[in-house]
Amino acid sequence: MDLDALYQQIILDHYRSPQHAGLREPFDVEVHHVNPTCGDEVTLRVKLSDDAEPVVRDVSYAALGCSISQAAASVLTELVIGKPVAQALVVQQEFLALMQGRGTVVADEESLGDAVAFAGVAKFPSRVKCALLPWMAWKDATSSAMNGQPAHPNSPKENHHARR
Amino acid sequence: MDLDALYQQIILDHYRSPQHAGLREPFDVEVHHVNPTCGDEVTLRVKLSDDAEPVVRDVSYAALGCSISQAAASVLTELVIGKPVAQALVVQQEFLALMQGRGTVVADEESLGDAVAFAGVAKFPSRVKCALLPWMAWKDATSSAMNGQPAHPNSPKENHHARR
Amino acid sequence: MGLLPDLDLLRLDFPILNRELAGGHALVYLDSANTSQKPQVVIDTMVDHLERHNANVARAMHQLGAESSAAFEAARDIVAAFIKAPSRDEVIFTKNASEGLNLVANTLAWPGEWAVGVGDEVVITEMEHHSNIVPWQLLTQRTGARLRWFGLTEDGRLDLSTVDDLITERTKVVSLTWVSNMLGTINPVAEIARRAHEVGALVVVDASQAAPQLPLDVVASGADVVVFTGHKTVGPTGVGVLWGRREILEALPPFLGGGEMIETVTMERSTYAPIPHKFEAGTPPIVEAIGLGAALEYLSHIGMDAIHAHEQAITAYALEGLATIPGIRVLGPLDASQRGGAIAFDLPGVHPHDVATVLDTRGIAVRAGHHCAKPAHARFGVQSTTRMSSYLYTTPAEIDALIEGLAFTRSYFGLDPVTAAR
Amino acid sequence: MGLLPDLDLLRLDFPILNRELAGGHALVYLDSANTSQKPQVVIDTMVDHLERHNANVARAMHQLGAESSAAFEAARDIVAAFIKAPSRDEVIFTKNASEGLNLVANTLAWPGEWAVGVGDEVVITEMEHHSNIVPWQLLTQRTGARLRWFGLTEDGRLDLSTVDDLITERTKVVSLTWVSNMLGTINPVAEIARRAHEVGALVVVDASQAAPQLPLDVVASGADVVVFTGHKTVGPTGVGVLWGRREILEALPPFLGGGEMIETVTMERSTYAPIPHKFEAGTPPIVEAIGLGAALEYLSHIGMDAIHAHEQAITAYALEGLATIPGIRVLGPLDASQRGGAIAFDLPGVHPHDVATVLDTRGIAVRAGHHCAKPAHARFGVQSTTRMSSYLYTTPAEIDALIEGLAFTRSYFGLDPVTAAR
Ligand SMILES: Cc1ncc(COP(=O)(O)O)c(C=O)c1O
Ligand SMILES: Cc1ncc(COP(=O)(O)O)c(C=O)c1O
Repeated sequence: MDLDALYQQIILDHYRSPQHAGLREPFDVEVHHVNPTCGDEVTLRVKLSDDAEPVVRDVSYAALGCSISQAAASVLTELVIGKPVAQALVVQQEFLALMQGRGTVVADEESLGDAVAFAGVAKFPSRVKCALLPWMAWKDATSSAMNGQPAHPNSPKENHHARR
Repeated sequence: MDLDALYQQIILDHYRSPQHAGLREPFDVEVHHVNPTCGDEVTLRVKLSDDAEPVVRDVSYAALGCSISQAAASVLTELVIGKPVAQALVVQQEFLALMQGRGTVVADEESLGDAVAFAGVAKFPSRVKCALLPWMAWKDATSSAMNGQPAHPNSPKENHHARR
Repeated sequence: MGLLPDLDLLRLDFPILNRELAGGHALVYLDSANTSQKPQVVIDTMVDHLERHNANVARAMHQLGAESSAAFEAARDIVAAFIKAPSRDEVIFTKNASEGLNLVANTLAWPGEWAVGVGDEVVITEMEHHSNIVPWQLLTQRTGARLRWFGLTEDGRLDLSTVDDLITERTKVVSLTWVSNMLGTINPVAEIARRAHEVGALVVVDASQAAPQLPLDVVASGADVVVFTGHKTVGPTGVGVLWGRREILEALPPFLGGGEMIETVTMERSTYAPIPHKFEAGTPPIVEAIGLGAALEYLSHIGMDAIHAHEQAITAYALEGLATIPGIRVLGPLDASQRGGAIAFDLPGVHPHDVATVLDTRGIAVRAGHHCAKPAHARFGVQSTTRMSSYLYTTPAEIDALIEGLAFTRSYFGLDPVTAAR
Repeated sequence: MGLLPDLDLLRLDFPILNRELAGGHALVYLDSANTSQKPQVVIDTMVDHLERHNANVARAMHQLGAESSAAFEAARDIVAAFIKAPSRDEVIFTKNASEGLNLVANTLAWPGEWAVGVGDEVVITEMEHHSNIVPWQLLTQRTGARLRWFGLTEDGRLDLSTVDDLITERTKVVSLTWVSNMLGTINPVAEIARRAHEVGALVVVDASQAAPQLPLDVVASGADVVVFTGHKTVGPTGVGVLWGRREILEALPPFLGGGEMIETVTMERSTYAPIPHKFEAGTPPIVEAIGLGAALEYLSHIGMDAIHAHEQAITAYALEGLATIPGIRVLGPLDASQRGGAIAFDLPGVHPHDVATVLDTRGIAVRAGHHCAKPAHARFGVQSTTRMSSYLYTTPAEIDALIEGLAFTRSYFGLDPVTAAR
């Protein structure tokens, strides 16, 4: 088990200087996800455009967690902000496949950008859910926003991907 | 495992011609015991004398069960009817020790009479509780009678020796 | 006649079948409906886990923890495939079938979409195992609901003539066994589920005797909840399975509270993990679930259709043999194709204990008693019965030994004066 | 320093301790408070049972059934002796500690001598495991009772200054842990039990972390109910123990209903078996209880006093070692003689997950997270911690490996610029 494969410099950089951190206005939906195993938490907000094919206008978050989950949140914002939702969801799917591939899935640098650095995480099964925490929160928030649900800042959302 | 050691002729005789069977009046206390494992049941009545040191005046019963439990009920009545309660309780203790001795306890023919035939039962652990069912019912009924509790023919009594 | 091929080889998978009993008798194990024997692969899988991979699951971040969690969750996948569950998340590990049934009955007492209360009715059947009776008695007593029962026909089937009277708008739950552990009857579960769903009732199926013997398809069964127990499917004790439709499991209130079933805990309130973990409080039966996984893979490898055919062949052969015993009365359907492999019978003149003991001295293990089905015994006017029950490792020769043993029992107790043994 | 003699020989009893991990690292298992490793004798006892004696208990009348029942009930005797229970009938096998705690909390919702209702209070502590929190939250929410909490002092002890305010005439139950799984604190159980009994409250003690480490005497503890879990006392998963005073167990309503817990069942009503069977519905964890018996015999053979001394010695050594790590904050008492062997700590600047992963790549298994004690973490202002926990097989060299690993972790994350590794 190669530590440097897990803690790639890109990950440590994002961990130390997280992008788009801090909760911002305006937003459509806010969700709160918890990793029940370790207690790590992320509160995440999304703002979509009003277009027929909406675009991710903004994602902001407050994360309490380990290097992997914090870096994942930071990389996520860089990847999805500005993208059409449909396209961002494809990226999310690719990231999920990469994480669940136990090291056998080849990362597509073109679409995943900095997120390819997480390839090493897939070899540490116990850390996969750390990397997925913000992505699951984002997916959850985005689908609520697409369904036109109101913001619910104070109702903690169940974390449906937990413990997998 | 010797079948004939279990089914001694005396046991089969008592099974085929049970003594003192059938519920009789008068009685002080009636109890109903069940072997939860197999469903065997015995309803048993005792009548004690009014003496300071009471004597077992009568024991009658209705038993639904296997050869061993039915024979045990029959032998029991023969052994305890007419004896002072104190002495009958000693017999009960001896019988219990014989049954729980896994075949190592030597039976005292003098005090146990026909009940020595049950020595072979002790080698069949699964049948020990069959032999004990009427004895436990008798002990329970007798101690209720000694404590001056009224007859309770219709309230099934929990079977405190069950499943041991 | 539908027997499994290479039965002698298959029997070598089960170490205990070589066991020599008192008096040098070989073991003839005809008590598989009570608990099944275990193949070597189940034992070895558990040993390997304990010796090389043991760690707590989910919560542990280290290599052993990852290995243990992976093995435990793989067992869940195996169970899901075995019962054709639409989702692995719908598979909950319990400690046995009884806990599964209680989980449902216990949580229905509390507020929720399916809550049972005054005026509501729960319908069960007279052939249920106590584990599918007492939980509903407790629920209905505690909530003021009414418990109602399907009766039985003379030949041991559900009396469906009363179904319109029993399943009504008041019915909140219908709970029944798939295969009876006493009568052997296979119940028309899908048909009853259809009727129950027409009135919006919850359908709970006790598959404790079905899972070992029949190919299971929980969706096709029509049930909302299906439970079974590990130790009857060549798995270890200490583990059972509850499958439930996702919407149902999500709607039921939590049962046991504690570690693993939470999302977050504060002093003010707690929120609960999604299924399956919501219903798995505390350290689960890890090595047991892994052993159960190996057991179900073993069964699947042989094939549930083949096992079912084997059971039917052995049952038919046993029913024929039993018919040769004078006076014997078999309870339940007499057509092997309509029943499971547990055969309870009454031998007038010899109490079932005495039958079992005589057989036991010949190495033949059967069960005697009420088989945790007292109402069914009462229905047929018997206090207790003797029950033989076969499984995939049972041979016709073992059935022969049983029939000989029963003939001997009759003569031993002097029921057959001509050939009396003593 | 109180270490067990012949530790190297003793370690040979545990096959997994020879396990080689990724990168050729030897296993350094410091996660025993999560689950303990198993000695060969426990594994062998279970295998022998499964290969030679497997049968259901109590209900089976044959030789295998008698052997299985005898082994299962002998395990109950062993447990009774291990915890100094006045009667074997007071020992109930559950599936884990969580079930034991839920058994009490769940049944107290129903009518009975000890029933909890509106106006009543249940007192727990801020250092409880979720398994001793959530059941009481469910009970109090469902019955309208009030849940109250002992707070903690800065050094991780119960804040007893509020005892008069907390334990009052309204208190129906006081439930607390004997030894904290996060802070290591050993609580003054007997003293609190005395106070609780003054107001007539029921005292429940969670001995999950005490049973592995301390000589237990349930009567001396003053508790009415004591629970622990098998897998932390070198036994298998799937089995736990609930001990309760006879009067209490007899007074509690039944919990799970089903086979084995009944006296008789009719369609109208059922009566229940005497304890312990009243609380053991369904097929119990047979092979697991037998494995637990072997485990407790193994511990007794070494001696619980000796094991306790060993734990204290290792804990003292670990606390010394941890103190050399710059910035580290150990939660809970710092005096090894006052605490158990679980040590949770915070290494500022590195998240516990990252600590655990770095250690894991060196073969060192610790736990990172909230250890199912979120309120206690909240109390000390931390989201999660890293926890090392030792047991009878832990060596000082393993502690050295941990301390080196932590120094490396700091440098790996650049907290120690001078010796930074990258
Ligand atoms: C103090 C304490 N209580 C309860 C438990 C729960 O034990 P189990 O998960 O075996 O039910 C644990 C262990 O996880 C514990 O440490
Ligand atoms: C039909 C049926 N239901 C339920 C059970 C209970 O299973 P367990 O004792 O494993 O909980 C059994 C077996 O005893 C059974 O045969």
